[in-house]
Amino acid sequence: MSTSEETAVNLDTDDTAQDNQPSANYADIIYNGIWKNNPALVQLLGLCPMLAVTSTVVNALGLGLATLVVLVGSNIAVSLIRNYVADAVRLPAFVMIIASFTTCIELIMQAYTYELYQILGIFIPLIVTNCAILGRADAFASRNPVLPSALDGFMMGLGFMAILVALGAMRELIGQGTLFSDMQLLLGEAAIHWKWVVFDDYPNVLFVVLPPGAFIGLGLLIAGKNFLDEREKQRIAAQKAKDGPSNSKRVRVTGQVS
Amino acid sequence: MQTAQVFSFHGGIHPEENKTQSLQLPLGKPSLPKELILPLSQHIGQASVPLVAIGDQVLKGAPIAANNGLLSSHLHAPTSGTITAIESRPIAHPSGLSDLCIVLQPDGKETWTELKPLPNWQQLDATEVISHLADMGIVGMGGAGFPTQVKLQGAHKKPLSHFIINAAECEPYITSDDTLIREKTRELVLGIELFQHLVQAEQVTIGIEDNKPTAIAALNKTLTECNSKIQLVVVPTKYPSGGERQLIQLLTGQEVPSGQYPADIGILCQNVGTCVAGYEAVYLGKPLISRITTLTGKALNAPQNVDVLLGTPVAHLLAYADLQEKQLNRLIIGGPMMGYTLDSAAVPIVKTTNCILAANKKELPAPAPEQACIRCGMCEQACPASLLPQQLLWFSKSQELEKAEHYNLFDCIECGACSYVCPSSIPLVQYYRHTKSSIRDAREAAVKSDLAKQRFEARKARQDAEAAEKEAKRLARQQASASKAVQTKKTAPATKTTEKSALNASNSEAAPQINDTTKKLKVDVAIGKSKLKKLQKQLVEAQEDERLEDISALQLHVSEQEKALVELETELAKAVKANPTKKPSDTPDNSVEKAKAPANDALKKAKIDAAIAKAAVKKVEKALKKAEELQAPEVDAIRQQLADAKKRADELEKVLDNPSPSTPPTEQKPAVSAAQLDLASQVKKEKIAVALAKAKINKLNKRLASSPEDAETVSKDIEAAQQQLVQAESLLATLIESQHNSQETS
Amino acid sequence: MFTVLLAIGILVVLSLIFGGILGYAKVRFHVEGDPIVDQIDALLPQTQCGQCGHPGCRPYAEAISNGEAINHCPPGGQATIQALADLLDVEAIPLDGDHGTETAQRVAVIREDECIGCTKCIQACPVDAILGAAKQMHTVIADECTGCDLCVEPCPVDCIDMVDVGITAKNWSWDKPQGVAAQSLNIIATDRSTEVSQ
Amino acid sequence: MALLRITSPHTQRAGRRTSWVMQMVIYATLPGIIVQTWLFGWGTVINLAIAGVAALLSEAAILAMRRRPIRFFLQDYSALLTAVLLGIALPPTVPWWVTVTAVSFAIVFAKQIYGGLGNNPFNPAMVGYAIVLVSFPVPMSQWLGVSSVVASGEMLSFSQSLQAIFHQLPVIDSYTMATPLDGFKHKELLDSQSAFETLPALQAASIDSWLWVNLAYLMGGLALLWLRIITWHTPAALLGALLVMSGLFYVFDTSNAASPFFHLTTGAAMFGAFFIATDPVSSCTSNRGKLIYGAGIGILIYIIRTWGGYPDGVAFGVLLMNFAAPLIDYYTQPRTYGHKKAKTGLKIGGDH
Repeated sequence: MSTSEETAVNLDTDDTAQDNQPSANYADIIYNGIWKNNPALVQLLGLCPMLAVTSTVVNALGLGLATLVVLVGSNIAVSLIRNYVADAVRLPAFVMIIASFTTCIELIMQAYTYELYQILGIFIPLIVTNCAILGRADAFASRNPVLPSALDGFMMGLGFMAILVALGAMRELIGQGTLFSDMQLLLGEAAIHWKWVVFDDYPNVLFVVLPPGAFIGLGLLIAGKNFLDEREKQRIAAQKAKDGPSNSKRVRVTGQVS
Repeated sequence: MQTAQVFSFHGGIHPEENKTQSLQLPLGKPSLPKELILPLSQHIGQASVPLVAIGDQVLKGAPIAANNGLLSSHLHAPTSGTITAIESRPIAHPSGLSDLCIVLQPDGKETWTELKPLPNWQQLDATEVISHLADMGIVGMGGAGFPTQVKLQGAHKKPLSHFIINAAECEPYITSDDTLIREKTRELVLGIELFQHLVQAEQVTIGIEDNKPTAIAALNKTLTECNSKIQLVVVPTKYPSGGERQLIQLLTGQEVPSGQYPADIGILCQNVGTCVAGYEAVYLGKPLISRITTLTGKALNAPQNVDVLLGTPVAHLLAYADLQEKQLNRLIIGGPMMGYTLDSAAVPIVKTTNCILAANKKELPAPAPEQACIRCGMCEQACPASLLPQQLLWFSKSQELEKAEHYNLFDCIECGACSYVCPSSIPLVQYYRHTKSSIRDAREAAVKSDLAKQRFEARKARQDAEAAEKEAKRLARQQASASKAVQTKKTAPATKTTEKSALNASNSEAAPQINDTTKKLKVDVAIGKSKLKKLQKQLVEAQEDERLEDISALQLHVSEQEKALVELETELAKAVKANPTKKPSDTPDNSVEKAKAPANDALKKAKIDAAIAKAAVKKVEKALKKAEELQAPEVDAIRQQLADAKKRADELEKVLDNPSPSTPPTEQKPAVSAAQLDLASQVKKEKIAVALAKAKINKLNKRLASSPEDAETVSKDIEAAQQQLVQAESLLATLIESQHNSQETS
Repeated sequence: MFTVLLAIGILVVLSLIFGGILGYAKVRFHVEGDPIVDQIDALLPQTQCGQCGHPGCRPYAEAISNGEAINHCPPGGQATIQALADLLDVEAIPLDGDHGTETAQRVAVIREDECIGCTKCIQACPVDAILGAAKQMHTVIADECTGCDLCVEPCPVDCIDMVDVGITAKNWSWDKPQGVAAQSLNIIATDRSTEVSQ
Repeated sequence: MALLRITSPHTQRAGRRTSWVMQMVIYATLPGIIVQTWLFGWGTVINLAIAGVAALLSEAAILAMRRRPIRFFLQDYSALLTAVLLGIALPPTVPWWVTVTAVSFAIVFAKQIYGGLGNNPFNPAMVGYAIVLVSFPVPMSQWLGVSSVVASGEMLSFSQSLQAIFHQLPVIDSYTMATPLDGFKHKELLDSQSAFETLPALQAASIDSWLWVNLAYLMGGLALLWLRIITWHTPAALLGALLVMSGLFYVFDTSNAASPFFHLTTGAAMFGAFFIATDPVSSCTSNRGKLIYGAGIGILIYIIRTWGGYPDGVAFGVLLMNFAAPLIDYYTQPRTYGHKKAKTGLKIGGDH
């Protein structure tokens, strides 16, 4: 993975401060998970499955859902035991919890969506090693009560899944000219006609279907987010400039002036 | 003519030469201008110091400015006349800024001062001749204006293998050296031999480009006539073969190591103009007051070379060469490759001005807009220093100073070959110049911030030491006063006798043993103190000399010494405390002495406080006036405070008045000190009050500014305040007077 | 059973070897002190002005190493922020206006005929750049002055001015050329004013 | 007197602007384009037209988004040059959308996203080529054959070419043929000799046609050398390395390897050596660096041709060496005047 959780969080000290507050604001948690601290776009966590399985919407949605469930489950569990785990064995314990949830999900998918399970292959068990999950467990759930932790897990999972699906849709559209093909693999027979052939006679753009295309797609998504953030920042800066600077924060180096 | 091997250097370009235009006409001699402007900084190094005052009459060739330090030069009057001004005038500098100049109004008589040639220079010591050259204000006339005496002295560092005379003149358009060689061939050869006599090089070589056939022929003729050993080497025409380092490589095959001078590898390089100036200085005794300059460019109808007096404004020369004002688009001092543009033609000719290029639009068109660097590598092929210009551009653009330095930015000679060939019209040289100055600024800033840091830390260390000392003193004093209290009860009259001998006698009788220990301790303390002082002195010295390793060691010593001292002092205090009753005489002695010191201190403080109070009152007054003008609403409060201040001032006055006349000089010092301490505290209080008032007035002003509509209601109050202010003022005046009195009496 | 023991044995040996390597590395590459603070301190302008909210540059350097924002130093300005951002590998942010604005290099100058010799400025100067004695006129050693303006406020008679260090022919330098297309939108990184390195 | 105040030098070598350089490179491709059109029909010309329009439009669009002066940047001809190089490299009858994809990807992603002309680390034309080669392997492998060898026995007419590019030519297969490199690659178990005897792609007519194409590009390249727009280092090193590699393997394994002459005169050898590898922006800067860079490409071309998945390796060879160019640059700085040794790497101030 490209960035470890620690540095990702440290990049913005405000975030850690907010994360560490036991009574985090729910609105903040939602905003953090979906946008500001999005695990896929900002923290660049879980890149490996993200780049590997987002060739179609259904793959992305499948993995996204699995990750979401594991994330919520592990966050709740970790939050519940947070006061009873010694610091030294913290991480192994968290990994055990995550592994258990992942195994559950794997078995469930094997049972109900066997084909999708086969398509996703190794990437379902690999959810255990998804830094996003361990990161949230360590950075948030181990310091917050159950309810905020569950919300945080859900929102982070949702943010992750949203990017996965967006990337999947992008790659499916450009790579194969369709959208929502094979949705029945995940959603059952009802979804069999969901496949929308956007372009007829479309030549498969292999480059986009292959993992290198995912890099470019993700790069574009990150660029888009940065662009929006930049605009917002400029707006805030303009607002602040209008308000004028606040009082001086200067201290006297050389004692008091009488 | 001996044939010699000519080496080559990397890169180089072949721009259009454009040399023939200015060689059509013979050497011109322009008339005297209305005024001559002589910048004090015509050379590298410190500016000269003017020797004349406004209104002085000077003769032609008389010194008007002297050198200022080692790397500087003299300046002489180019003609006889009157000094009309010493002021800032625009000078020939790429920035277009002004600098200090001596302005000389010629009287037209051209009366020479007494000339002092050195006819017997061959018998004289080299240093004497060199100092004569320095007195004549000779500087390198090739471009940089390096004082010649410094260069010649530098050449003695190492035995010289080559003495090279630079006659290459590789820049397009410029023909001043060419003309000089043609006109003054004999003088040049004699000048070279003069310099050779001074430096004693193994080999003397004139390097000249093959595009000056007439000059080469003239030189050859003269050299054979003189039967000279000077070698004439003709190098192929290529820009920048006239660069010092490039010419050295062309003639010797050697490279001047980066960051060093040619003298470091036993080579000396002089321009032809400098040699001729040296000849004139020694043979004729003429100082450097004129030079040959090329006037060229398509905006001139009569391009030519002129022998021109230093200080002549460029405008005067342009008029002489028949300038077409409308054609003039760019005015350049120097050549098109390394010269710089002028904002105005009012700037004067200086010792290094070899060419004035008045170009029209067609000749030197405006540069095309900069395009992206495509890393085509043409600049690299052209760079005479074998640099990677495109890489340097990249680092310059992104301000990566360290990387630029690593890529040898400082070996760039700014010859402009890279910019010349750049297909994207990137002003590479400007990027490099900017980056070089950024690096220099950063270095200076680093030195400055290091210094600031050292001084800040030294100050902190000193303050800590002072605080520790004070604390120790305070402890000692506390104990002393405690013992004094005890002692005064027992022996009241003892306080009157301040003579030490008596005290010591009683002291020694009372407790000889203890006294010994305290004495010892005292001696220790004294030694410790002197040691500390010494160390501190050393520390300051070290800081001044910037010896980093010493500083830290010394600081350690100082702090150790301070600690030891504090320990000693506390020990001493303990010792004193342990025997307060047994040695009554010792303590009063101390107490009196100590009381004296604070008394003096307090008095001083009081004086200072009084001064401050005075100033503060002035400030209040000012502020009040302002408030009044602005019709401030809060004058009430100020008035109240002024009243308070007045009261305090009254008290202060009383306190100051009463004790001062009644204080006998020595015996009642403790009382005086007490009174003065009181006074000091009073003044302090008052000062605080005044400060408060000041702050309130400030606030008031602000509020008034925001809400002027309440102003009318308080106008009366303000009047009253004004009256009271006047009263306060007078009170303060008396207060200050009394303080003065007390100072005098005490 | 033997294979199990063998596996365990191999793992134990491996762990010992790697542990040894790690232990050696810790001793061999041990770093003394906290050099990052020194590095940060070296980048700060050492004006000791306190505008950052800390008493001196070093305390601010320590605060930065503990996570304080890097944009609280007006004397250093954007250049210092950029240098700190490069050092700490974080994003360069604009100067925090709450701490003051970046000004040109200035020095304090005492109007000497108005000076009353109170020594207050001498006490206020963090770098001992003011000379003078009580009741004597004071003066600023321009070369030592950092332009922190701490001496201005204590002066009871307001006789200290902060004067911009002017540009003379000696310290003048060429501007940086505008480059390709001076006006453009900051869509990509290389469009920004401080171009990113390779 | 309103005088211009700028830094020295005040004069410039007349005429040799960046746009002139780009134009000259474009003109230097003309012999090759003419020979290619002569041998393989109008497809190349139509491709060039499509590519040119697509390049200018995508460049203009991005410049507009970046609020940069569009006219100014379009006039440097760099976008057009990318289009020309791509138009030449793509098969003559490749569908129009392949060309458009390649060109717009090259301009938008390989060039403008990195900051436009001068900032791209990779050769834009080759990035575009590689993208379509990876994405659309089938149309990219359909090269036309010379008329005497293909099944139909004739060349595509102009209208047929248009139809092939914009619609579909049902009988296109009777005009296409494997290139010699393709044919040699798929000789399967045949040894060299029998391959050259039996495979249609390796017959004299087919090989000669590629020889002519390569000779034409060699001519253009020599013209660029003569104009001093490129230096000899990169092409010489590239061709030399290719020659040495193929020579070595030909000597040791005559039965399975092709002759050096074959390697130098088929595929994009000359085109790559003189027009692609010499792209100054993405290649090395110093002369020594260019030698290493060119040799690297030459070796990679041989490796990819012989053991890789694609018949020709110029595009990937160039792209791979683009990666290495900064590294090579760091270690091949020239020795500066007055320094004893050339510096290597980027060791700065002890790096703390």
